[in-house]
Amino acid sequence: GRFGDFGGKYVPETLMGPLQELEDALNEAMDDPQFIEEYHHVLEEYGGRPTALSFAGQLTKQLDGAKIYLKREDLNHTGAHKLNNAIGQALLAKRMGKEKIIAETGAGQHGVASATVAAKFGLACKVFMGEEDIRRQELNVFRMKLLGAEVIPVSSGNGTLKDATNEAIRYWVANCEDHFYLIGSVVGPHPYPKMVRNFQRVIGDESKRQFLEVEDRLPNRIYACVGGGSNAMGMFYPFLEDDAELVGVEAAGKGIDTPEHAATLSKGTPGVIHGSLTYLMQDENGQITEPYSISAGLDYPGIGPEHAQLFQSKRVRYEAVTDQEALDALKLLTETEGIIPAIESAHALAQAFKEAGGMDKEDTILINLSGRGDKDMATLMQRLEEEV
Amino acid sequence: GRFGDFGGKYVPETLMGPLQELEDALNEAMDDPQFIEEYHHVLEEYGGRPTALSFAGQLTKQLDGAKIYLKREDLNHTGAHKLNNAIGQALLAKRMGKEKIIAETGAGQHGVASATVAAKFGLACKVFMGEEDIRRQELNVFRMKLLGAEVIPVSSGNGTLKDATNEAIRYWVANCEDHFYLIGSVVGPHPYPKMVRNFQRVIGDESKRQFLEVEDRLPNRIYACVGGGSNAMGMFYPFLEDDAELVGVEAAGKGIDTPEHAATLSKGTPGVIHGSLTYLMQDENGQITEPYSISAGLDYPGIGPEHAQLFQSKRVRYEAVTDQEALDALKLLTETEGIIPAIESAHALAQAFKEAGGMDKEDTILINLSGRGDKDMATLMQRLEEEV
Amino acid sequence: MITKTSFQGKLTKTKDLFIPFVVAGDPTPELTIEFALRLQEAGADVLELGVPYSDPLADGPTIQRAAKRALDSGMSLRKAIELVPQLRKRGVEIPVVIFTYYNPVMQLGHDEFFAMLSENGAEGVLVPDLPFEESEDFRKQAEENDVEFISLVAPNSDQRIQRIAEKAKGFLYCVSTLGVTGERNEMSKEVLTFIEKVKEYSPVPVAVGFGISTNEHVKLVRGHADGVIIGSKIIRLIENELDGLEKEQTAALDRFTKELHELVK
Amino acid sequence: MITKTSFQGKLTKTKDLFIPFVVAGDPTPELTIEFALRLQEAGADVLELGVPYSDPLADGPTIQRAAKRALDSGMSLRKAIELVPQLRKRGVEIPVVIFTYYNPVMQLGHDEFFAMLSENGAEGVLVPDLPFEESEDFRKQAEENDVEFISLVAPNSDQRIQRIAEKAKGFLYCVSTLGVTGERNEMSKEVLTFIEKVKEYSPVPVAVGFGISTNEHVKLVRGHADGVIIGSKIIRLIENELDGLEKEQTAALDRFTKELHELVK
Repeated sequence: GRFGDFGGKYVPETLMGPLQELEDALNEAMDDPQFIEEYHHVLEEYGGRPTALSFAGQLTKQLDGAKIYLKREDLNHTGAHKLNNAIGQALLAKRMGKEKIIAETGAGQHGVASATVAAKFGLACKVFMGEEDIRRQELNVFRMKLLGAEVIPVSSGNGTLKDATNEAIRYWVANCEDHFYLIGSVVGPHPYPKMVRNFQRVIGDESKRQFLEVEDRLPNRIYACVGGGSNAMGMFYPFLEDDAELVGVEAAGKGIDTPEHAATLSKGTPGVIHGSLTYLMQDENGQITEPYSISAGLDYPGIGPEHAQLFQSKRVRYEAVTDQEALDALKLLTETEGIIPAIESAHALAQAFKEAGGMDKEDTILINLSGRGDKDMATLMQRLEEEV
Repeated sequence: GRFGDFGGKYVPETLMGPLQELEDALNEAMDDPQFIEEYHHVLEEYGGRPTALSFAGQLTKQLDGAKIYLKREDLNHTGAHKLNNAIGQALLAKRMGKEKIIAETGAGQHGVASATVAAKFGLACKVFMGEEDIRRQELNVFRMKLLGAEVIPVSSGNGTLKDATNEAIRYWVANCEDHFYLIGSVVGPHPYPKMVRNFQRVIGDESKRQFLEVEDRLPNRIYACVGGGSNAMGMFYPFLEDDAELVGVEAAGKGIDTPEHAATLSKGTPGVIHGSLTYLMQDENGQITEPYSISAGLDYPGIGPEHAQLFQSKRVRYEAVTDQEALDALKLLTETEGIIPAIESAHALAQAFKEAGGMDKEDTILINLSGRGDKDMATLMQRLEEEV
Repeated sequence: MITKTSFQGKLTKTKDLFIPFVVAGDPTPELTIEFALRLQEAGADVLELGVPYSDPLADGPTIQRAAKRALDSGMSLRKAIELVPQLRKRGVEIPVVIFTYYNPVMQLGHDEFFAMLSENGAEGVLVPDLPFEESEDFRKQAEENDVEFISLVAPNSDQRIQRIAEKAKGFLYCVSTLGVTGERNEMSKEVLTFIEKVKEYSPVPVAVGFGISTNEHVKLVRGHADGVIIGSKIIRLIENELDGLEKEQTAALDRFTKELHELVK
Repeated sequence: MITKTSFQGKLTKTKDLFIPFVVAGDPTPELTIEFALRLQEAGADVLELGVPYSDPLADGPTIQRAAKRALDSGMSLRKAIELVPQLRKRGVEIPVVIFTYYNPVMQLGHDEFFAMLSENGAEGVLVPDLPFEESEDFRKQAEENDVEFISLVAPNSDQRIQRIAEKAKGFLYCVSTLGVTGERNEMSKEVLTFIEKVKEYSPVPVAVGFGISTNEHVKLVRGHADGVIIGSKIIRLIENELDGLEKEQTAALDRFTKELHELVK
């Protein structure tokens, strides 16, 4: 249950049993060709996979450097890569005979994905969401309710994602016998980080196959944004043994030299959060601090432990991009390619755009467009209304 | 330029030249394998096609009748079938050397699709939109602007889709030399209805292939909603020569016996609207009347002339579904399958759900899910908040 | 080239035609008669009597507003045609062309429409959204009913100009510019070349419309075409007097007449 | 089965243990000392001194609130350990177990942490999110420093119960029920079977915690286990006096003591 020094199961004793049960079931499932087949069948027949690999021709021309390709996770049902994982875990829950799932959510994307698969597979679904986030994400709350999920307001802490996760774990501790906890990223105690990465690696596997088809080689650099880090792990994992340079992009918020950012690797230190030993943002007493990013999906004080390992081993380069840089990249992609990305994904775009011009025209870049920007319209209107 | 008695070019003399130019270019393009290939390439590489064909297992079980399949046009980039046509016409505009496109929009979906392809292909884009609609669809207006389009407010008439279309045509009359008018549905003067149908028939072509793969036969009944009718024509056209029963579903609004509906075929009469002879909603003096539907996409007083012909020839059965029936169907699909459909598409669902239970369990139904419901969230919150 | 009189013999002039356009019922049927009289007085040779329509595709904002006022006053295709005998009774003797979009005609039915034209003594019809290719039956029926079907040609009608012009009746409506109806500041020089080309083929007088809004335009066009059609500008003169018409009708009508004379002098 | 005394010889009793839990610094460090004294007076055998944490995964709302109050008063892991000599100075003689989540310990560093425990005379440590499998090094280091590392077993620990129990030090913390800390109305009967099973393997006293909130619970558990751990209920008694503590400290502390005696009598 470790990625080098990181990972593990730092959980109350009561969860050790359920985690073992989950691990056993997972191992069994992943060894069962029928399970794997069903997972891929649902991804394709229901989720819309494979997602496209789009060449960004206008953008490439404008930046006048490396050829830019986009992996279009925004085209997934419900609008982001989150569904891949939710489908995998929901199928596993069913296989384990658990008829009830719980999930945590910040901006609501994983909550919507969870509520979606719960509806699809006939499972009851409770989504824990901070009170502050409920206020900010009224529309996603409604969406989850429409899908038949129960949204549980969390008032502890600051009422955001970290607190919702704490509360979901607490609820799970008490109800682990018949509940499956569907974690939304490559975080949490073992086997979650590995499981979620395995349910997300379809992004990288597909990308590799598609890229080889189009370019007959692998990309020189691959970019993905990192909050908890599931879209990045899903993209990077199949390329770890290859030559491609991998770049994870964190949220620098108002700047990594200000207190308002979510750049866990760039500015955090190792510690334990949500059951896993990894990098996190904390004060000198080991109290977890509240992160900030314009992007609700990157606004997490921890990061998946496998990223911590890849950071330590330097296999992946991690950069941080500010709110403003992400917004500028979002606008540029929208205007040149007609794709409004999620603000999360715009962080990966921003870093790639910074570097593309300096690369050779024969070089290629692959950016994981983890989700669509529809969910961010209210934020964008507030920030960009005067500019457009 | 006719579909039986319907269609034609009922336009000011000034448009006859541009329409001929368009027709010539279109014929030439459709005969050019390279154009067809590029069109399909963009649909796949950029738009995300093929869209999935999903078996609705939970729903089938619940309705206890025919097996229900959904064609997932909601998985297209920008969230609806509209993109298929916008891509086709934008490629044609480029081929014709027109660097500027104009489009009309009601709720904003076609406007967004047009602004999207304009960005993608580096075209300038003006979208005509009624002032009332601009007020109601603030988010889509912002989206279009973000994509770099200019949104032109139309104050004539009631400031809705009909008026926006009039105004777009007027603008085109004056600027036809360098502007391409990108109509959003199978309406307007020849060759638009045929052109748009041909750019949408990919829906039916794909569905046929996919259905045969899964079921090794054709569906017994196929349902699609009808406003202007492009998603329905795109779905139906490749099945016209087959045995499948085709059902077009109009918006009955508050009831076809009230004045507030948009059931053009059920309650309208033949006449001329937007350059085409077809069915429309009008008063005894031949003045066009304002339609009503909860669905902004079905809220159109005319209908594609090919539908008028299919109605007259009885090859397609047309039904009408009320706001309430559509909302109920939307909720049912959401709860059983985890898919929130556009309210437009929910009309097709509602009619299918009415009929599915009475069909044999060996029978199959195919419903065209023309778009996703994200755009309708504000409406749904207003109408359903208390129920969920 | 011009070989015969037209409009049931009522139009004998083939040069210097002044063809004004008003919307029937704008702002009231009664006032339409008053305006028609003033127009005739100012030298109008043919009156285009517009039927207001909910969706006037070929018209700019001025005529759209007029149509709205007329619709609000209860005007319809039927009532517009029935206005013709009233015009006659009040002394309007020039030929009247019913200008209507196609949909109201279709709802009335072609037979009924032409029967009404004959019965009420309208001499012409102009349907802006019924182009040459869509109008064969309609033109035939017009001819059978001795009603002049007015055809239009536009600068981009190209090779169709000859075909349309050769079959023209009454007068040939030459659209001066791409676009909808409405006043314009400049008249393009190219329009003159276009007029010459149209005149080559037309057996009837060639009148130019769209955008003619100053006395300079009028004079420029007169030098080349057989007539001018003025719509939006006249409606604007009416619009300017809307308030006045309610208070002091005669004074308002006189002001209208004065402006009109300035325009077409 | 119980073979030896523990907590550096300070815990000699192996039956009827009363192990209360308070959060250091709730609501102030000074009052924590007062409460500790009252608890010792009421018969406490070991004191669990909780270190407040921002993200207390194993705790319910009551202890979360206490942690928040303590954090607001400036409490930290370091300060909580440094509170121990002050407790001693004021007369608290019973063994003190530092109850802390793992992250603050990790930030302090294991070496520094154990050095501080020794230096300040804390006899035990309990880390609720450091389960058996993750704690091998930590347990070894505790042993080397003569600090009791308190292990937990839960009803769903299953085949791990034996493994954990056999290595237990100080006392074995038996989680009575699935869930986080907090008061509960009912104690399940199954918990008694579970306790019996745990006792089979444990070389140290078996104390039961989680949800013990009435005198009935206490009596029920006492009949089967070697001790009771009471946390949320005691914090609730403190919470009830928060206002009183500001006005009339002694009276408030006396009310607390009275309620406490009712609970553990």
